[in-house]
Amino acid sequence: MTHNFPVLIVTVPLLSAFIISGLSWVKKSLCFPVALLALGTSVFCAIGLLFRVLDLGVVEYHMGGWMPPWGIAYRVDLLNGLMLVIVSLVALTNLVATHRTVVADFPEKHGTFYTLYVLFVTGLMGISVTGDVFNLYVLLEITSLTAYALIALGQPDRAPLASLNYVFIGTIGACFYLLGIGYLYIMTGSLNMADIASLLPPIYHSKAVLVAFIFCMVGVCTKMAFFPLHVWLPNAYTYAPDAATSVIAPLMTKVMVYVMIRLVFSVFLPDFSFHVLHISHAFVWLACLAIVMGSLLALSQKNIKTMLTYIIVSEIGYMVGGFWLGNRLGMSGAILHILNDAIMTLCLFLAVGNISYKIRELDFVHLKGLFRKMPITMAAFVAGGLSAIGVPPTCGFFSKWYLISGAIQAGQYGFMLALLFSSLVNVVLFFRIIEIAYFEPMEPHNDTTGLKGSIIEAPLTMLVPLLIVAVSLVVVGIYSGDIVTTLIAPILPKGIG
Amino acid sequence: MDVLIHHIIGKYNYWLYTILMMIGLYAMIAKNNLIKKLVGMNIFQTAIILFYVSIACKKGATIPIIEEHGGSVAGHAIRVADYINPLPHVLMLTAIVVSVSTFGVALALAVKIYQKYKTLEEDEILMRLRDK
Amino acid sequence: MKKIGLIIVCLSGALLLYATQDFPRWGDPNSPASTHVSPRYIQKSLEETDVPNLVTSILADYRGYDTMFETTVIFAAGLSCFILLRAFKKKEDDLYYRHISTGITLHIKGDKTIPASSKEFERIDTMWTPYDLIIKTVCRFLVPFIQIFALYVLAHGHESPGGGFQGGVIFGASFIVIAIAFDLRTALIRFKEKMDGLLSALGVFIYAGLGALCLLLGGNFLNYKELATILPMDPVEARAYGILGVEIGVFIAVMAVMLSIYVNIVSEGRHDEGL
Amino acid sequence: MIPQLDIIILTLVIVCAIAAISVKDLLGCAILFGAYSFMMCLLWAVMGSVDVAFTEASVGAGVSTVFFVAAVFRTTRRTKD
Repeated sequence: MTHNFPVLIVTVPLLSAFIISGLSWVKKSLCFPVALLALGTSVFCAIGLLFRVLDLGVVEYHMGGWMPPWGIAYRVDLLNGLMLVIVSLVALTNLVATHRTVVADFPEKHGTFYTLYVLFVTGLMGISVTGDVFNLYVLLEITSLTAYALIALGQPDRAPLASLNYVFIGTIGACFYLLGIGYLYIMTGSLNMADIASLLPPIYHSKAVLVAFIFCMVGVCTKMAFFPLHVWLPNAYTYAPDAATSVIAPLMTKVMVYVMIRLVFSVFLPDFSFHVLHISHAFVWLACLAIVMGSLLALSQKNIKTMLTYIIVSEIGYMVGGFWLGNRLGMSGAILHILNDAIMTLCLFLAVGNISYKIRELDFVHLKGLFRKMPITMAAFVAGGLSAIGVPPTCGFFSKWYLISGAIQAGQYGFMLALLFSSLVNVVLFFRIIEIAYFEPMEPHNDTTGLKGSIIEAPLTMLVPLLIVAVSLVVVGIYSGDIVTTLIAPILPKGIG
Repeated sequence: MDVLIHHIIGKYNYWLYTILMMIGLYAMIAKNNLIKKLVGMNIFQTAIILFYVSIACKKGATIPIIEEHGGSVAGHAIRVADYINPLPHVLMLTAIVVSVSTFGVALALAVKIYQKYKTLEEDEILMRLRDK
Repeated sequence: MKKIGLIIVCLSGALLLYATQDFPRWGDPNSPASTHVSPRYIQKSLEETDVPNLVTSILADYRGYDTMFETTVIFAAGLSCFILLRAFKKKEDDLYYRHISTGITLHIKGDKTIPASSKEFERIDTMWTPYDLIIKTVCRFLVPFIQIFALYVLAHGHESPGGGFQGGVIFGASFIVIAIAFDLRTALIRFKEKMDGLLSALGVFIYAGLGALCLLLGGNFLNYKELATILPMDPVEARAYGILGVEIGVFIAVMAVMLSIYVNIVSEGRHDEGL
Repeated sequence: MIPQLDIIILTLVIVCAIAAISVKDLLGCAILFGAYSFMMCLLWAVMGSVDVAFTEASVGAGVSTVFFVAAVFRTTRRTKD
């Protein structure tokens, strides 16, 4: 059964999503356990696949027994394996942590919520593992459709409008990606990534391949909320329900950064992207703009959740800028930052989910005196904040270290300055919240339990996953050296300097 | 000059699909009514489907269904130039189904927005948001 | 805002046209798209899957994995409309009844209602649509033939254009015709919401389950050749029946989802009064 | 694949598209949108892709116009632009 791991990762959650949907009509209480079981098996398969890839190099899997250019084939290498482990672990942790919020918010529809949640995670894992460009488009559509629905369940007056805006901009992005594939298909005649890569070199200088590259990149950057195309993200993530935000925020944009890396490494091949086209400098400068604007916009926010969404926009600038530096340090920093940023964002949004579960309000004025009331949640929030700033023991520091040294080696001092500027702004952002939460007394009106002076901590099932994630911030930070050498270094193709 | 004419005559189909796509994209961005934006989105998606279908065309080829001449089809090889390229058709079945699903979900969202704001005009909704 | 939109649109349009210079001429038989992958489909498809309609054989067999996720997209759309719009609370305001024999309409305020089983009165929608005998009788004649045609489209997906999606939509449309000609409640009596939810999950489960069955029988996922071990036929015929099984799954899923999306949109989730 | 027929249908498609976007009443927009989808289905049938044409006829012209009219029935026919 082990050689079936690549397909089991995607089909087991898919089958269990249909079972959950059936169960939501028959026996609602069984929905959560089946979802837990499904994501548990896919975590197990993802880790098993990562070890198989570590010793076999590349794992191939042909759907329906057909050879690659004719059928759909999976070609799983270390980058896929790493992404699969990240996506499945974050999804499983979030499923456990937000169980009480989901049951509380959607009393009679939580069966359907879990079906959409498992379909969303299946789409993301399918994107992370597929080796076929059109299959990636279909999975992109599943992920986006379930994300539209999950986001629209939030605050009744703002969430549907934010979700509809996300529908428009997301559809433009997906259609640009589809156009890019169409241009590749008309020039090469194939849809398999490895096959296109072997057919492209003779026609590198044709105009159609250039336009295909531009449209694919614009489509992916729209779905990734890269700075000029990020207008949908803040509203969508702020007004979405907490259980949905804390799974969409850490994963959706990071998987799209993976798609960009996969397109450059396996479809257009690095020497086309970096040497034939001279756009790596443009991308790095756009990334600097993204980092600076993301940090400045985060400064001007009154709501803690909106502030975190703008931090995501600037983190996307880290990854895109780091990747397009073009040297080994920058690229390994970008890939490591995908892992670190996923854990950081999950930790921060779970903490915000706990706060809003207890206090219902998320504006700064309501966070007064939270350290005495919710010490564990605020401790985890501070750990996430330190990692966002880049304080050594946490993982945020190490990926920033790789990015900055990559920027110096590549001579992109603008990018390095943007990184330092954003770290300083993060310091201001997080210490402002710590100062509000620590020094100012708590107002009586928003103490929901009415017990004077006592701790109103979130329930245990929400706290334990949060603590696990906060501890994993430090553990991943300490082992980031080994992660880079064993997992990330062999990913980078030889041609990179 | 004749190169340009050659380009236009040889590929008029691609020119017309681009015009359709531009109409759809413009409607999505510039229209004020939410449902009009949805119509623009659907026109944009059908234009891309038209592009893929025009890739599949072959002059002098028939529809991609193989007529069985008597029992033994394998007796003589099937000439490829007789049949249209079936692969883009398969891709476009998926794209049509995806566009209808997105259309359905977006209409559900529009109905939900109308329940709350009693209007579908973007500027009126933003005004009521600002009053809150 | 309109100016920016115009600039963006013209820029992307110009970019698209700029790229068409390198395209192969329209419709020329030896363009890369028609010479690299598709010749094998055209030549080998009939030997390998015994299905003359190339599009159905590629749709369900060569690239069957794509179609499985496409059916999941439809299923997710049905779920999204359910979770977004379905409101389980009843509409409080007054009801309208019509006395069948005399045609008088009653407007009953408050929450009192006439029992549904009473023969003299029948409930009509608040936006009262005129009682039209012609539409109702024609529709009662029409619906069975629409459904038979839908089953024909499904069954003949191998030889003629058609298949799971088209058949499923037409079958779903037959229920929508009932909902429009009569009223939403008569359609919902014939096709309950719970049956609708279970059938849409069952349809896609058949598709993915058939793929998993091939996995359990030892082949790769969705490799219908493995079905030959349990079905009394050779591998090529097993592929044809695998494709038919998958199309049936798609048929059931698309039928149920089309009706559920329509019902949720037209009644704003209350499932009592619609178009 | 008769070029003249192809050009006629293509111009009809573009006319329907522009009309569907600029008409001032949503129900009219729904009907024109159905006409646009049906013209697209006709175009693809003429171009030889029969499966896509059948799907567009049943799914595009058929069901999405029904959803559109249902949504307009539940919201409003009024549009400002």
